[in-house]
Amino acid sequence: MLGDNLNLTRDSSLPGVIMKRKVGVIGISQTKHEGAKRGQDLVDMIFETTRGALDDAGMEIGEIDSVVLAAHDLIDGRSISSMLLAAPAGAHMKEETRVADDGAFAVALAWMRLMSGEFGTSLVVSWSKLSEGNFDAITQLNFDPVFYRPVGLNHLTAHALQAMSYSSRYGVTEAQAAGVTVKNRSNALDNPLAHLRQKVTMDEVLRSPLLAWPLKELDMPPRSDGACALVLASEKRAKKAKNGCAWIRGIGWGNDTYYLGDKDLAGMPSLTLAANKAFKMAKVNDPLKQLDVAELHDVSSYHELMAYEALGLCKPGEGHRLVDEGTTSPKGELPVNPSGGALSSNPYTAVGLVRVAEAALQVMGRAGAHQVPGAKAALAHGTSGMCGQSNCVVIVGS
Amino acid sequence: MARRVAVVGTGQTPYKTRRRDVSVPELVHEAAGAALSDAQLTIRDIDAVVFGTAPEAFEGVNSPDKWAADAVGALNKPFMRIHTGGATGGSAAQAGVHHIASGLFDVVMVVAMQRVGQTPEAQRILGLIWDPIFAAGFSLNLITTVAMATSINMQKTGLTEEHMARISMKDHLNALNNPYAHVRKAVTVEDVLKSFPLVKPIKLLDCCPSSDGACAIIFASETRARKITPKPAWVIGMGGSTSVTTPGEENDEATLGRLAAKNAYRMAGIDRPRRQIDVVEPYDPFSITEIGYYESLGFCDSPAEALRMVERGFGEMTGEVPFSPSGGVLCSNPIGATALVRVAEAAMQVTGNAGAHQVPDAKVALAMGAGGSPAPGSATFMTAMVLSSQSR
Amino acid sequence: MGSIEVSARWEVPFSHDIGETSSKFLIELRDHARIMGTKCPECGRVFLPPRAFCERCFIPLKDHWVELEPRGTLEAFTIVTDAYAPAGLPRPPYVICLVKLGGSDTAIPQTLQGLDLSDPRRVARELKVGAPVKAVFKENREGRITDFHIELMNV
Amino acid sequence: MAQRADLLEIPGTWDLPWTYAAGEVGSRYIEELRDNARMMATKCPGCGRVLLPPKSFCERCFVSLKGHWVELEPSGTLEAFAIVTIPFPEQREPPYVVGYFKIGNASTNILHFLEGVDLSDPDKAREKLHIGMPVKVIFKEKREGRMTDFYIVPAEE
Repeated sequence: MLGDNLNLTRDSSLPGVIMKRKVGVIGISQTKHEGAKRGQDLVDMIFETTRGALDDAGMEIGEIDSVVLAAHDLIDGRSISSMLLAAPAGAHMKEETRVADDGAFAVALAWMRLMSGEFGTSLVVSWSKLSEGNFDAITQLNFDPVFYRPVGLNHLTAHALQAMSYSSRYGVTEAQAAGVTVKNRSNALDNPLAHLRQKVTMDEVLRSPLLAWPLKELDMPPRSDGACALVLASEKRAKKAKNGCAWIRGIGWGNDTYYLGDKDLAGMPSLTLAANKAFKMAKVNDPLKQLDVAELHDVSSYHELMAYEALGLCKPGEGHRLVDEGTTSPKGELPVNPSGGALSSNPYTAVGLVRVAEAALQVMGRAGAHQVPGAKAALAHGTSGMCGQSNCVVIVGS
Repeated sequence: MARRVAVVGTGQTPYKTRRRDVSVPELVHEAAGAALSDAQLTIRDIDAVVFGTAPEAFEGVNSPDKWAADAVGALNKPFMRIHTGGATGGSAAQAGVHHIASGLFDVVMVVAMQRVGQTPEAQRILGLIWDPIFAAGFSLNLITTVAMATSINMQKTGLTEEHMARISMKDHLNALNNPYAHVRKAVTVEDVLKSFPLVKPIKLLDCCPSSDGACAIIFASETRARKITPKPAWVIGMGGSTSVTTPGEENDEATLGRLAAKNAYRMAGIDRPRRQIDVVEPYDPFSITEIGYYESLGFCDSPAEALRMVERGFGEMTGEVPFSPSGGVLCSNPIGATALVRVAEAAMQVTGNAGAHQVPDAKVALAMGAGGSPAPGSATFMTAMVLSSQSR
Repeated sequence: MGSIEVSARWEVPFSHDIGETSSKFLIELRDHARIMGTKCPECGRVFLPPRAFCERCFIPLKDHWVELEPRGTLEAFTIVTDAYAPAGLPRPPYVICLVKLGGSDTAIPQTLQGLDLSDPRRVARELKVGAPVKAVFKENREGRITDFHIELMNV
Repeated sequence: MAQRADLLEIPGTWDLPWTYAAGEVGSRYIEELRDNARMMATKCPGCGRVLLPPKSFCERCFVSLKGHWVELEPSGTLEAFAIVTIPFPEQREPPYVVGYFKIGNASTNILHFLEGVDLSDPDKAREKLHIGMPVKVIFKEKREGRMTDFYIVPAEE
């Protein structure tokens, strides 16, 4: 069981390897996510969030050994982003490193740094201020200049190709996908930090402007300014935490091909790979039953359904049933994105870290109005790259 | 560290101004393939891949790691990208070690690359790194920054342009023995002094070239390393530091890798580096940098002594502790890969595989990485890794 | 809260080195209106866009070229109606598709042209995955992927 | 390098617009420059350092510096300089002097150009400039809310 206080985790995929350490999340802070924090600069936004995580953990900066950041230069409009943004994230005179991936990957690297025994505590910080740049123009540059970029691929069109592949394969309707937006936007009403806090109806989602078939405006996340910071600690320090601890029980990440035309776009195999590693470590064999809450990276409404299937919560093509039948609603068997998800708040690079933060708050019983009662085990997911190329899964337990 | 980790294979591409014959994925594929064949492994033996590349503004493609993932064999494997500016290769190597030391993986490939030749205006890209409010707009660039620091150094310590020229001459001579080096041309002290003046006192031959290139290293856990090769290069120490370097406030504690090296030395049990380290691959994009390292890395006690060491040829191939036997960063600088090349070269030295630029009987080697630059609001990143022929 | 904003514009010119394999593809396209793929001698997969190596077998494919029939099947599509339209791209509405050509194992993204897009939803209903498609080559080809586009066979 | 006919290059241009928020501290600094011709810095209540350019936090004490303002004398010293005589893309037409300046009792240096130096012979100019020489801040008549609302010149010695 996830709630068990296991000191040893044997990873059966690696004979002979015994993980002797435990790592927990002991400090959590997020900004209010907003469309444009025009009055606040990125440096200050990061400092306030990082300071908040330290205060939450009841720690001073001097107690931090390691800092792991997640940031993208082209999202931040700074060509070596961390050169200007590591200091407000608490990195001065620290062993700091940075992933240029989604924030959940920074949790993975920080976890490894603590598990190695070299470090006892680590800050993990990620952010995005999408209001400062042109997201469409930036994500067009993710595609290679020879074959993909000239035909018009960017964040929107690539994910539209994937949503179309998925919906046509399984006959998923626009209304079924729209159910995800309706659920997540309704959940966001209970999250004071969410960017979009207005309820939307099924009709409003279906009537919202078409952007790239089948994706409509309300199938897509907003573009947000926001940051998130966590303090991770090894067992000894974690047990003294001021506001409790969410133990990292399982973690896994995986990568698929870059070439959209090489893979079956109707699925996300690297999410399955990541989840299976995390499940094995956390001893989860029936995620729907053993998990109490999940925070998934909903790149679009369709992608949340695809994530259900990749995680093995249901059979391929049946993701919509979990929404239709209320399984993933706040009072359902496995509430998904009670915080409102990325469809309500989308600080791009930080989305996966926000998912880990929300999962940790749930198992600590600190999620406030969107608390899932009695949550003991929670799954968080972050995605990096286009069309679910890289995925990371973190499972936390009380 | 919870587990011992060793380098079991390295691979490099030749470093050139432009590799017109390959795309980004094809370039990194060359390095990955070379590392696999060096270790006599196949891609199936690799548990996870770490990718390093610095500003993507050089390649002109956002997140080039994702584009290159297939090419480094990261299909259906854990994969992540590290980016700490010029220190990227060093940080990626440390991430690779942490993958294994955590207990989660046994064999991890770290690949790093940069293509500086895709835009004619590499200096313009580097002009995009400064604080957009307080530093952009003042025509700051890395050459100007180093020129300012060097002027101060000359005024304070008695450093001369000849000292720097002597380092440049040494590195250029060493590069003649490294088939991968970008600049392979002997230069004299006179040549350096007479080379094109950029921003006084920095001249063309005091500076590194801009290179296209990639490097790959395979790390393995102790059990696997011993099965893979009779001569693993053990990672016995590593450390890093990020520090704010606002001009005007000297931060000696972290400058030029002092803190990073201190952390690495502590782990490696090194207290007398001059006696315990046989060879150093510093991160020296400018000739001045190596001179500063003599003191900051603990090879002497004062900047004045460092100058005497330059005059004595301390870091030459026949000197007391050879620095940059590969020709160093001064002769090849594929930015995001550069610090990983230092680790690869250090591993080659302690395993006796450095070929024509082998330092005889090298047993312990230090590899440095450096990124960022001093400017308002700015930080610098340093990494240090100690490799040894003996496990600790 | 602050009120000052500072604007900047990054305008950087690039000249992307695309390597031998992609160059050969584009030169064949430009000079002979031929679509060339590479084929892995081990796993037998045919790659379009051509790859210089097989990422599964991890072997070079440089000399393993095959010419592909400029016909194939529609694998996926999206009808782009979003207002974002930077220079060098088609003006919305337009269709991006993924197609497999000449029996390739991998699909390539292209623009799908020749459709009446006045009612995008009708087009979305009528277009079917698996529909036969053909490559249509430009008269004046410049060695770019846009030297051809895709059309439905029955149009 | 010989050009090979079998190798193509694909041209591409990045054109990315940015709008950076200066934030509370950056805005106040620039507004004081623009509206009151005053040079303001933040001072850390923990370590006492005076930061110019002002920061909203102290990276050492890791505390907020919002509201911790001090006004600096508009004069100081030249701390580092380079006389640039070759052109860099998109940068100022040479020759010019760029340098770091310690203004008032600031603990950190500010980056700016040094104006008012005869650069017709750069070597002669270099002899005239030295680290530690006094400089003064001159506020422009017409100020637009930019770092260039002031410039720095050598002070009469």
